Amino acid sequence: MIETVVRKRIEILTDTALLGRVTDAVDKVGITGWTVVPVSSGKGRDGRWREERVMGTDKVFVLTIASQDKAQALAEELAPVLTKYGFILSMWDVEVIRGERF
Amino acid sequence: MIETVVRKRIEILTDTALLGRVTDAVDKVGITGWTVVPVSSGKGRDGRWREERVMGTDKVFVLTIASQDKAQALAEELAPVLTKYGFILSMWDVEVIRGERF
Amino acid sequence: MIETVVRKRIEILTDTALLGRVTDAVDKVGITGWTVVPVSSGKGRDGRWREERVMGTDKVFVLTIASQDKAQALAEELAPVLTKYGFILSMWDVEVIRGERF
Amino acid sequence: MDAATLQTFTSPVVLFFVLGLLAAFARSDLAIPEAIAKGMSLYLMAAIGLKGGVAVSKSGIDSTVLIALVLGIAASFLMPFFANFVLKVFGKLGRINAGAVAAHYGSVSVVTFVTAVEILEAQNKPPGGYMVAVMAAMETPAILTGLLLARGMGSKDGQKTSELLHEVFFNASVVLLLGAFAIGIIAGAEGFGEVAPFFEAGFKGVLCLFLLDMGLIAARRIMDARAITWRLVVIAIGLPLINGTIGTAAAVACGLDVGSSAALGVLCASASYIAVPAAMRLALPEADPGIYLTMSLSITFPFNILINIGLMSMLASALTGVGGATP
Amino acid sequence: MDAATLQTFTSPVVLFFVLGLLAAFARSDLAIPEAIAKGMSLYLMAAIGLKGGVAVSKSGIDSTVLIALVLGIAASFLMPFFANFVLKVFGKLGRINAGAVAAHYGSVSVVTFVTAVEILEAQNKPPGGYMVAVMAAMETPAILTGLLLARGMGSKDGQKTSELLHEVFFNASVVLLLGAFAIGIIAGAEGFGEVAPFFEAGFKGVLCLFLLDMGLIAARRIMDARAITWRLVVIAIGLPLINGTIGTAAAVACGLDVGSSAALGVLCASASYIAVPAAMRLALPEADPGIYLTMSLSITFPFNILINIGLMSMLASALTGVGGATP
Amino acid sequence: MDAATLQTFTSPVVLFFVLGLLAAFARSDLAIPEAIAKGMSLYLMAAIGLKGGVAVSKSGIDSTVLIALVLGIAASFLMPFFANFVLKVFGKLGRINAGAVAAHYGSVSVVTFVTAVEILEAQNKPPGGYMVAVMAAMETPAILTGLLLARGMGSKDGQKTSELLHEVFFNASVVLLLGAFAIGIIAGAEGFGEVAPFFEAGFKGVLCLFLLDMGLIAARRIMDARAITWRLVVIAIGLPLINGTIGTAAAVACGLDVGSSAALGVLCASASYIAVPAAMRLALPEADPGIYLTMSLSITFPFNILINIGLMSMLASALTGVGGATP
Ligand SMILES: Nc1ncnc2c1ncn2[C@@H]1O[C@H](COP(=O)(O)O)[C@@H](O)[C@H]1O
Ligand SMILES: Nc1ncnc2c1ncn2[C@@H]1O[C@H](COP(=O)(O)O)[C@@H](O)[C@H]1O
Ligand SMILES: Nc1ncnc2c1ncn2[C@@H]1O[C@H](COP(=O)(O)O)[C@@H](O)[C@H]1O
Ligand code: NA
Ligand code: NA
Ligand code: NA
Repeated sequence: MIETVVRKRIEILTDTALLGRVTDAVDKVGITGWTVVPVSSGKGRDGRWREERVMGTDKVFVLTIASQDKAQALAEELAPVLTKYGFILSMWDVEVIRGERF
Repeated sequence: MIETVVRKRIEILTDTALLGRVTDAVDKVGITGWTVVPVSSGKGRDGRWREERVMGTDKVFVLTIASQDKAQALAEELAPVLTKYGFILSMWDVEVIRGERF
Repeated sequence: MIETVVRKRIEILTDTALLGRVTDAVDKVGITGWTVVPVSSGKGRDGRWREERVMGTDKVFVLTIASQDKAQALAEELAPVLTKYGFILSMWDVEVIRGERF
Repeated sequence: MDAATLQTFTSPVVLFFVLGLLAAFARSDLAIPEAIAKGMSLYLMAAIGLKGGVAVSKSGIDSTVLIALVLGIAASFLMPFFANFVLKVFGKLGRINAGAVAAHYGSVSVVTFVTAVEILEAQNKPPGGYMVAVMAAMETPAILTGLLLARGMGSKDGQKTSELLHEVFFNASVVLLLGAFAIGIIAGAEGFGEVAPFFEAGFKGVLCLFLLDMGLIAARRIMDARAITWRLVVIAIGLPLINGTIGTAAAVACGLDVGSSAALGVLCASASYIAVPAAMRLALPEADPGIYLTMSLSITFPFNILINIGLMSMLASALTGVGGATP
Repeated sequence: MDAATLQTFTSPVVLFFVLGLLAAFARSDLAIPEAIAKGMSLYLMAAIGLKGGVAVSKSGIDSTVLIALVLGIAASFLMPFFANFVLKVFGKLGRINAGAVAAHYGSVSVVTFVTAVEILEAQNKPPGGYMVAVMAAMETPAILTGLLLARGMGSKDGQKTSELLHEVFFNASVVLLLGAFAIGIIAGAEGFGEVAPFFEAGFKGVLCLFLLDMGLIAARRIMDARAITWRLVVIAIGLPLINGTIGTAAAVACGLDVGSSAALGVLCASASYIAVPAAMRLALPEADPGIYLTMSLSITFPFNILINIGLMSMLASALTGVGGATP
Repeated sequence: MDAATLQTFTSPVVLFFVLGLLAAFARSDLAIPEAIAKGMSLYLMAAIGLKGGVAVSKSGIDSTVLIALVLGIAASFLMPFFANFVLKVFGKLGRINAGAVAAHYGSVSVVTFVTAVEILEAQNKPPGGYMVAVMAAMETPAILTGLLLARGMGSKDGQKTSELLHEVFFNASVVLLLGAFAIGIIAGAEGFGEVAPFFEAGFKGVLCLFLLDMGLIAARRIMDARAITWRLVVIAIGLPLINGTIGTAAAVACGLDVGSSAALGVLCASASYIAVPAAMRLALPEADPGIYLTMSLSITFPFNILINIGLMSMLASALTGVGGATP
């Protein structure tokens, strides 16, 4: 049977324009990689948004898988930006194969 | 250390044309927001679909984070539509920062 | 109250060109369906990639929900390809409605 | 096979459709991004609407226009009854699926119409500009008949029906077609002149790439199809022949010119694969898209593009006694 | 209402914008894919930049060009002060939101400018090619003034400011507009000839579809809007009137020709909804997009397209004594 | 530097590429949506295929065509051997990476070819229409040689090889190029006339925007590159010079006209960055895209567009004694 290990999967919703800040933080805490998934619309306290890509105010998800320690470090690193820009960060445990790479 | 709280992350796969019904339900049970992620193809009991956007029969994911109670209320609210239209709803526990907003 | 059952949600990051191999594996182990979500950029050991769609070297996420057994079977089935092509597979427990279909 | 029919198969528009079919059957990974396909379909609808409106702004609205409109609307309402009967008796479909498929065959396919206009114009039988309005008017009545057939008279939830009616009357293609048609009438030939290089000169080229994509989609769908029986294949070819013949004949009988008669025949023959599937998914989620989309998109659509448009054109010429090919 | 104004409402460009508004208000699901909208906006900027550059390569750069540039930059720097005052006192906005909205009204809207050029050319009052450079130069100064007003003199973090300045000066629209402008100057009329069928002939048609999309977006946003008071609506209509009048008058006073004066007025009247929102989101995340986007995009933009361009054109004619409509 | 070379740097097509490079180096956020880029690349392939086919339908197929085809296929098969040798010995790459990179240099870049055709036509040295077929034929042989070099003779899994062969022969660009080429031959000049406004008039403009995007992508990739040594940079510039010179000389020796000789030289000089990377990712997942994509896309591609096309053109003129610039 394939061996799996437990890691954290972290998901951050950010403005596309601020993607660089999030991925810099991921790199800084030493996580090996990340993946960006497009988002098409949403609603929050500021109301509904959609098709804002033309206006450059749209959002993306940044997904990354990391050890518990690095995940915690990333959360600490991003906390000020999260509050300032109203990003959303959530994380949970996942089983991964080839765990040594994360 | 940053404090995290546990919330439910709910994920609903729906027809794009019926997105409004799902987000109405999210609003109705008092969840603060939601985010829509595009989907490009898939396969289910009706067989494979892809590039149906031209035909207006494509799908999207609606993601939302909420307290356990509201998540349960949303599931109840959506149950009839889920069965009728063959949507998929799944949910699991996540840790979030700034938990007071959800 | 709506009844939910626990299933595995499996998420596989794969090259678009190799999507067929992943979905064939999903079909082969008897999982009823899958959904593909587009990915717009990322970074791994080979460095950053983005806008590779023009070059045909971009990636997608394959998401599928299945019983514990089938999820394990899928992981076994995909293990060799994962290592060879550097795909990422993660999975975790989720609660679903209409659990009998998965 | 006369010269006019042969011409169909040397037209780049039709050849790109064939290329799409062949590429998909050869399992090539050729694909057109969805956003581009969607953009092209909006372009084609805006362009055909505009051109129709400009034509009407020149010719004015007379009794012929009204007759054609009445004819088209009646056909869209009534054709599903016959289709439903055939689908149940010969096609062995249940009530829900028969009603859903019938709605598709009563409604129309914009791209089939657009391709027909190109082919008829190349044969010197241009349809009247008002046919665009006829097409738009034919999109929705069939949906109502189809639902009636599938669900019976007593519809349960009234609230949902009004939602559906709204969806059906304000769906993207109806709004864009009629909106562009109105703009064409208001702007007239002079106003259209400014935008003609975009909407007129580019038209056939865009249609080529769009049909390339339609060929890919149609062929890929039929390769994945599981729910299609030989009986349904027969219906998907027989219905456009019968509906098209009746439509053309009725149009000639009502005094429409040769091009418009052929175009009305093509509209009757064509099956929707945009507006109606979306409406059916909303109103009849129990119906199987594997049946209605495969029939309308993968069988009837290619049959109309490759063969039936030519047949309707010949039929209209024969009935009116006007051949367009030699002016 | 004279013939020239009426002409605005028979131009397909404006009519497609109206169609977008109506379709969205009727809650139609008509929508243009984002990638297509983005592609069209890049096309429009490249085309307008190229055409401006080619025009300047013909006319050369003289003192008028420099005067227009200085005028535009000064307007962009100074207009936010007045706007900020009005927004605080009459609009009852707080410091942050007032500064953010003011930045939008000091900056410019590319599509408003492009539409104005089309309308002015149709009225035989073509603006000078150099106005494209004026537009590009006006995009960013207002952002600096707006931030100053919102945050006060002592900006906290210097590192972030340099990041913002880079973002502002190398943002996509500035780079593309000025880059294409430079290419137009280098390539000249001859080099442009090769690409004219694409960038010139297609221009108005693309603008039609783009304005259709803008109409849809503007109307949908206002239907969702919650933070907009009647006071803000008054400002979103009053500011373009005042700024536009001052801009046109100043341009005439400085000796610009009738078309360029009207164009400068339109630039002053227009409010940014691309470059500035993106910059504000970075620099003033506390400001509410529900206010600044709705005002600039859903009120000022339609007002300028439908009414104010015509007013500025008439004003410029009245002030210069040159009517363009009868050549 | 003669007039013809200078002309390259006043052509909007090349200038937009330079703009893309500069914008990316200045870290501007300018970007073209992927769907649009993909759409433009499909358009360019369909258009170049059609035009080649129409040209061949006029000129017919004679022995020159066959000679050019044989020459191109042979070059694609053989060039990787030399490239592989250089990459191992001078470039210090391992077997896998050397084979993967060699495959790229044996294959061709469609956009480099298209740009070369534009430049050669502007210099009155139009290549023969059949060169499109030569290009399509040159895409795949190099992949086979590259794999042979990387994996040795004994390929392990036969099933995967057939999958790869299918992928390689039915990949999107081969199918679209040859399909459109065939349509061009069937439709001929008359059929092409209908769609010429779209596929011909728009061509250079689309190429401008596409090269803008390529400039952005090429420059961004090299700024992120880590695996590139100075030795690999030398090879990425040296190989196109050597391969291009040999290709041009061989074409002249075989009696091709000046434009076709230069075009064959450019094909030999160019390196694939679409079909081959996709195939390598499938067949040689161990090879590093950071090496092969960066070399072909970020070094060789700009070098060819900016300098090498001009050199090949001059070389072909020198060898044939035919200067095209003064007709
Ligand atoms: N830790 C990670 N979390 C999420 N995605 C990752 C991670 N590492 C790599 N990736 C993604 O997987 C792709 C391949 O990674 P690699 O095999 O390391 O080159 C990258 O381009 C990313 O999109
Ligand atoms: N409860 C939620 N679940 C998922 N996404 C959310 C939620 N609340 C807000 N969002 C997303 O976060 C964005 C910003 O939210 P806000 O900061 O409340 O304006 C919204 O536009 C949504 O896309
Ligand atoms: N087990 C599954 N995991 C993930 N997605 C699924 C699964 N089954 C079905 N789907 C998605 O749900 C859609 C509808 O499924 P169905 O109702 O079975 O036709 C499919 O087209 C897939 O996109
Ligand atoms: Na019909
Ligand atoms: Na302004
Ligand atoms: Na080569």
